[in-house]
Amino acid sequence: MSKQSDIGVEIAGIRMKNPVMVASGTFGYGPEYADLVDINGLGAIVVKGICLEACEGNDVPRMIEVRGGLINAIGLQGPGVDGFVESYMPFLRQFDTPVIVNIWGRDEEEYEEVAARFDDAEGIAGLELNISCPNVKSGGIAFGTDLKMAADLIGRVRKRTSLPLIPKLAPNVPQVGLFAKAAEEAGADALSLINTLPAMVIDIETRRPVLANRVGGLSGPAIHPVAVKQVWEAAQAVSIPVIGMGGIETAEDALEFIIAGAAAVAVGTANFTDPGTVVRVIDGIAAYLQRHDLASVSELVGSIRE
Amino acid sequence: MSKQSDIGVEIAGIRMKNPVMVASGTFGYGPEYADLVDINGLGAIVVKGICLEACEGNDVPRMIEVRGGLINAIGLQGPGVDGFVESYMPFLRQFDTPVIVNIWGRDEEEYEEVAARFDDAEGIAGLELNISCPNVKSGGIAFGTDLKMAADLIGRVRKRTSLPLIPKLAPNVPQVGLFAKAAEEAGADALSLINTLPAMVIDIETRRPVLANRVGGLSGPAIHPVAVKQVWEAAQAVSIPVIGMGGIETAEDALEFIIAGAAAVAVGTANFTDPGTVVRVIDGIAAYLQRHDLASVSELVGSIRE
Amino acid sequence: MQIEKATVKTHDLVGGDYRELVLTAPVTAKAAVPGQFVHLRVPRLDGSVLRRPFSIYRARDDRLSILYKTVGRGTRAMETIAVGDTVDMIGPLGNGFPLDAMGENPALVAGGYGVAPLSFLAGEVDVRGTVFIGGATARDILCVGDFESLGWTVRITTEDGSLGEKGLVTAALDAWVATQQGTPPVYYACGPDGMLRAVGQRAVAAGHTAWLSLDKHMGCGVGACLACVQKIRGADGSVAWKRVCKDGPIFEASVIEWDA
Amino acid sequence: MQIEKATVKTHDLVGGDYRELVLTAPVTAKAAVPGQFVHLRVPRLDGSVLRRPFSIYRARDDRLSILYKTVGRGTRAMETIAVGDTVDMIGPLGNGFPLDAMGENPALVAGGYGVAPLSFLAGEVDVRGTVFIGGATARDILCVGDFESLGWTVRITTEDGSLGEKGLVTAALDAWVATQQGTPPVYYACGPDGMLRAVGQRAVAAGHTAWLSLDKHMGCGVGACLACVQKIRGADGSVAWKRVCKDGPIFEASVIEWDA
Ligand SMILES: Cc1cc2nc3c(=O)[nH]c(=O)nc-3n(C[C@H](O)[C@H](O)[C@H](O)COP(=O)(O)OP(=O)(O)OC[C@H]3O[C@@H](n4cnc5c(N)ncnc54)[C@H](O)[C@@H]3O)c2cc1C
Ligand SMILES: Cc1cc2nc3c(=O)[nH]c(=O)nc-3n(C[C@H](O)[C@H](O)[C@H](O)COP(=O)(O)OP(=O)(O)OC[C@H]3O[C@@H](n4cnc5c(N)ncnc54)[C@H](O)[C@@H]3O)c2cc1C
Ligand SMILES: Cc1cc2nc3c(=O)[nH]c(=O)nc-3n(C[C@H](O)[C@H](O)[C@H](O)COP(=O)(O)O)c2cc1C
Ligand SMILES: Cc1cc2nc3c(=O)[nH]c(=O)nc-3n(C[C@H](O)[C@H](O)[C@H](O)COP(=O)(O)O)c2cc1C
Ligand code: FES
Ligand code: FES
Repeated sequence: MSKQSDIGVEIAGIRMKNPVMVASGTFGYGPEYADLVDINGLGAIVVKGICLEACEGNDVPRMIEVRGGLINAIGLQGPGVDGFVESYMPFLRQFDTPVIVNIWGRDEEEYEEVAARFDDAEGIAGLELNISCPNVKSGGIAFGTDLKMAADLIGRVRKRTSLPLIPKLAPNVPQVGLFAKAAEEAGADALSLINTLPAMVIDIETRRPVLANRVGGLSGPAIHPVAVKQVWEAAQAVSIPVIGMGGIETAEDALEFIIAGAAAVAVGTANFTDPGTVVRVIDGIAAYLQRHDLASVSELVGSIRE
Repeated sequence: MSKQSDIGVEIAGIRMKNPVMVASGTFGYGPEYADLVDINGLGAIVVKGICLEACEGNDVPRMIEVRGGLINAIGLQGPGVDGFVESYMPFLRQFDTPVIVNIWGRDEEEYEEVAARFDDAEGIAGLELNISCPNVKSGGIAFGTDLKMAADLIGRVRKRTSLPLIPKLAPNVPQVGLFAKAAEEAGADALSLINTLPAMVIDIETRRPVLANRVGGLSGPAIHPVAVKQVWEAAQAVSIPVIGMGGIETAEDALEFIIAGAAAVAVGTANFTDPGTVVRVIDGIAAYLQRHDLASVSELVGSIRE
Repeated sequence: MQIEKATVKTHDLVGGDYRELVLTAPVTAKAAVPGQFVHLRVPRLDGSVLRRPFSIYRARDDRLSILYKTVGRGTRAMETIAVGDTVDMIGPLGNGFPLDAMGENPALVAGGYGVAPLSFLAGEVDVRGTVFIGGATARDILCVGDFESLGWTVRITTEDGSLGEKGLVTAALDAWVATQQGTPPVYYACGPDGMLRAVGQRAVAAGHTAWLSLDKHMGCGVGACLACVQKIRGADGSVAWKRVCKDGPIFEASVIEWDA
Repeated sequence: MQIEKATVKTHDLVGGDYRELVLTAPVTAKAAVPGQFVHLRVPRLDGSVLRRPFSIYRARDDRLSILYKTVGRGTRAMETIAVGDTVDMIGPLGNGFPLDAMGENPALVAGGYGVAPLSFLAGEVDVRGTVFIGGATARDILCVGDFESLGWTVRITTEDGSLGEKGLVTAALDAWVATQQGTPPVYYACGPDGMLRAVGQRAVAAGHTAWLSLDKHMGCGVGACLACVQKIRGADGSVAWKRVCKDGPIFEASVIEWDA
């Protein structure tokens, strides 16, 4: 047995105690889960998507369980930049855990403006640029599925922030490697994927879509093998780090992402199922490294044998 | 209670006793399930993908179960046109059930040639043009995810066959409506979707992909809400009929597709789980029509209320 | 709130299609107040990612129980929970009913499993009042004995007349309100949306206070996912989404902005 | 083949981690021959789309049983199958062992649950011979009594020496073969891939016949999906994929083209 393995990682200059983050939108802004999860134990906390002003989000119903996952169409309800900084940053600054803010805008200008505004905010470790939300009419996924729009947007935001910039790619494209490469060239410091898969449920009695927004995003174990494939492709295409997510419930699920090329991972839906997931995943990764005599996570990243 | 509803449908000129087909690759060429399923009871039978000559397919392992579904990378093993016609058509001609042949090629010429060859074969009701298989290096999904290539290919094949032509679209594109529309304009008589979603599983102990082909296609209940969304978008974009599939296990699953716009549906993976699925789905659709006082399936097709 | 692994003590049908699941859950039981709920992970429900919320029916010493009706996949799987099994739950969650604003003339209005939190409430206060229990048939009328043994007056209505008065619970309520001369009633209601709206509208029109326990589909149960929101009017008149799991599930009728 | 809804008669641990599931399944039991298998739908395994294949261990009158070891999700869920439950299975499937080619000196070679079909076989033929049962430890050695009571000679090997000879089953086999002067042995083997290959190689080298029951991950189980294929050499020397579920699971060693 080797000496204790080091499970710390550094992503885009952000130093994390371990490679397991919580995914945007599944952990609120921090306080919500603080009774149940030790925030100091997280690799990083990624907060729910923030745009410029407070945003209402979609009508209800916003969520429905399906086989192997859930579909959500929250629609990026949020307090806006100032609301977030005032209401939540004092709480988040108490912890020794990097805070990554997931940001979005209705158009390029709003994206730029939001990013710029966070440059002055204290205690923010990085920005996750959500160009892949299936639940908003403008912004979101429209940017993430058009190669040129995605690259332009990332380039523009890059100029407006000195924080590490982590575009979150859309999963529903045939060649995600092209998007990964374009993002890297446009100045991304890391990439994050996958966001939810566009999906829909119809109530056969009323013949109406179950979600008020009609379409939502599928998350949870159902999407895990799709996510592993997309992360594998993206990681091969770039030299910046990739953060893998989608359906992680166990350390094994997380390790697949790491072996496929992810330098860190994020737990989303499983926080709802079992708030103890993140701790279980961290412990499981540590145990795996020990068992396989690996000194650090980096020895495992992208170590897939083909 | 109304008089008995009519569950017959006509798709691309193909008259079916009911709107429930079996999906390509999940029912072999007919004889395999004949002891367990009454072939005369099927809406149509779609056989496993056929190319010009006999084809070996991929190495093993070819299939793995995952949460909510399975991933396959069979790689289109098959007997080729002549092999299929000689070995299986005599069997299939015994039944009063339309036979739809799923075809593919390694390049445009092979697609054209395969289609042309079936024009003379007796007893074939239509061709499903597989431009979305994730499991072959050339051919397949490369055509299905490039708008221009897809349209070209469909146009070329159209010229070589007088049989109803049913392109099977790839699911992993952001705007499937564009592909649907392009296929219609290129001469498609109907559309079929979705094929499996590209996916991957890694064995964390060996650090190798579990499937010999590395990547495979995800099918089963996990993909159902993604499929409903894609069928809904495709059906809105075209006036030709759409055949919906992906994760159907119950009549309710099938009815979602029909309400979303599918004129018929196909059961795939669930044939493995329970060969009785097709009959259950047919009976369930009939019961639903009765209960809702609908005289025919067509009254339900695309009747989604938004 | 806590995650507690509770042990099943008993699990029995208590009438109609309703079951009571009694758990040893000392931490949650101790902290619970009427109107709060637990978010339960249904054992052996593979492929299910969401917990299921249930009002706390009883909480005393180290025991906590819920009363549930089988309506879908999750509750169907719950039927197979056996004595001795471990059930993972998060709780207690939500705000609970405000008990100090109860006044002298409380009216509890329950539909279906809505009796559960109201029965808990009835035993936690000193005042006694009237309980209206409505349901489709006699099989949906539960907990009558709970209330009566505590000294509450029970009025039953069923839509088919198989027990109590025939009709909706609101008709019985209207008749009763017409007879109330003294202290204005304060309502505590839990049940289906339609019933809550009807009770709320009456209360608002009459200038009475009504505490309604809302029932929304939930994701996290702790305020993080924003799935369970309801439009609520603030003090300044502005309307904003509030989280039923965290800011509720109990809201005063006059601030609830119902969908059209 | 048929889909049969079988009723569970008994379900008990039979040694080590192995359980025997005894079913009332008259149609399948009647049709079954040794070496065939059933494709079982594991009850209450939500989210699982594939059945699990198990060799038929016993088939007599209306009873059919399988012997299984818990190795993963599906078999773990099978442990909860209770007497009286209904189990949905497709069977009998596959070709079965060729019994008429057995000769006078059969050698059965079993690893782990591989004893199941061989025990079935041992009771269906008139000739008697030798059975080699190998396993990691004594806990993996099953059915010894079955064979002995039928009059077969049993030779046991365990890798840790906790029962029988210490070592691999093939070492015992080699020693035995060296003593065989008369009729050449015909092998019937079922067990892990490595064991099957080793037995097959020996047989081919010696010019003996060996019937090997292959174990491949399966989808449909009936020949439709092409998931379970094995490279097999045809009479003309050409190599082609054959379906283990339909064309097998039993193939003669000399036609099997093993992976490099
Ligand atoms: C605060 C609160 C307290 C509740 N207390 C009780 C109680 O004491 N007893 C009781 O029997 N029921 C109670 N319910 C309703 C209970 O949560 C649902 O009946 C249950 O979730 C249905 O689960 P299912 O899997 O059987 O149904 P399915 O329809 O299969 O569930 C699918 C999804 O919809 C959700 N869902 C379905 N129906 C409801 C509903 N009526 N309310 C909320 N979510 C729903 C499920 O939680 C799940 O996420 C309460 C709900 C809330 C919000
Ligand atoms: C013809 C045949 C006969 C068999 N007879 C027996 C028997 O008599 N007793 C017994 O205990 N086992 C037998 N097996 C193996 C048995 O099918 C597997 O142990 C079982 O499927 C494992 O399922 P799981 O869900 O517990 O494992 P998991 O690993 O969770 O299963 C995941 C997937 O892999 C497949 N799988 C996993 N291991 C195997 C394996 N060794 N062989 C084939 N598929 C596998 C499963 O079927 C499933 O599709 C037989 C296999 C075959 C092909
Ligand atoms: C309820 C919910 C809300 C989400 N909100 C956001 C969001 O605001 N911004 C974002 O980039 N992703 C959002 N996501 C996507 C997740 O961050 C994650 O990418 C996705 O859910 C896949 O991971 P999972 O399968 O582990 O949940 C949300 C997901 C869920 C389930
Ligand atoms: C084992 C297997 C083999 C398949 N082979 C083919 C094929 O040859 N051609 C094709 O167009 N689709 C093929 N498919 C895709 C199915 O026809 C269907 O589109 C897909 O599985 C989604 O439906 P399902 O979720 O009901 O299985 C195959 C699917 C499976 C599971
Ligand atoms: S259920 Fe997640 S915020 Fe209420
Ligand atoms: S398991 Fe489907 S062909 Fe053998």
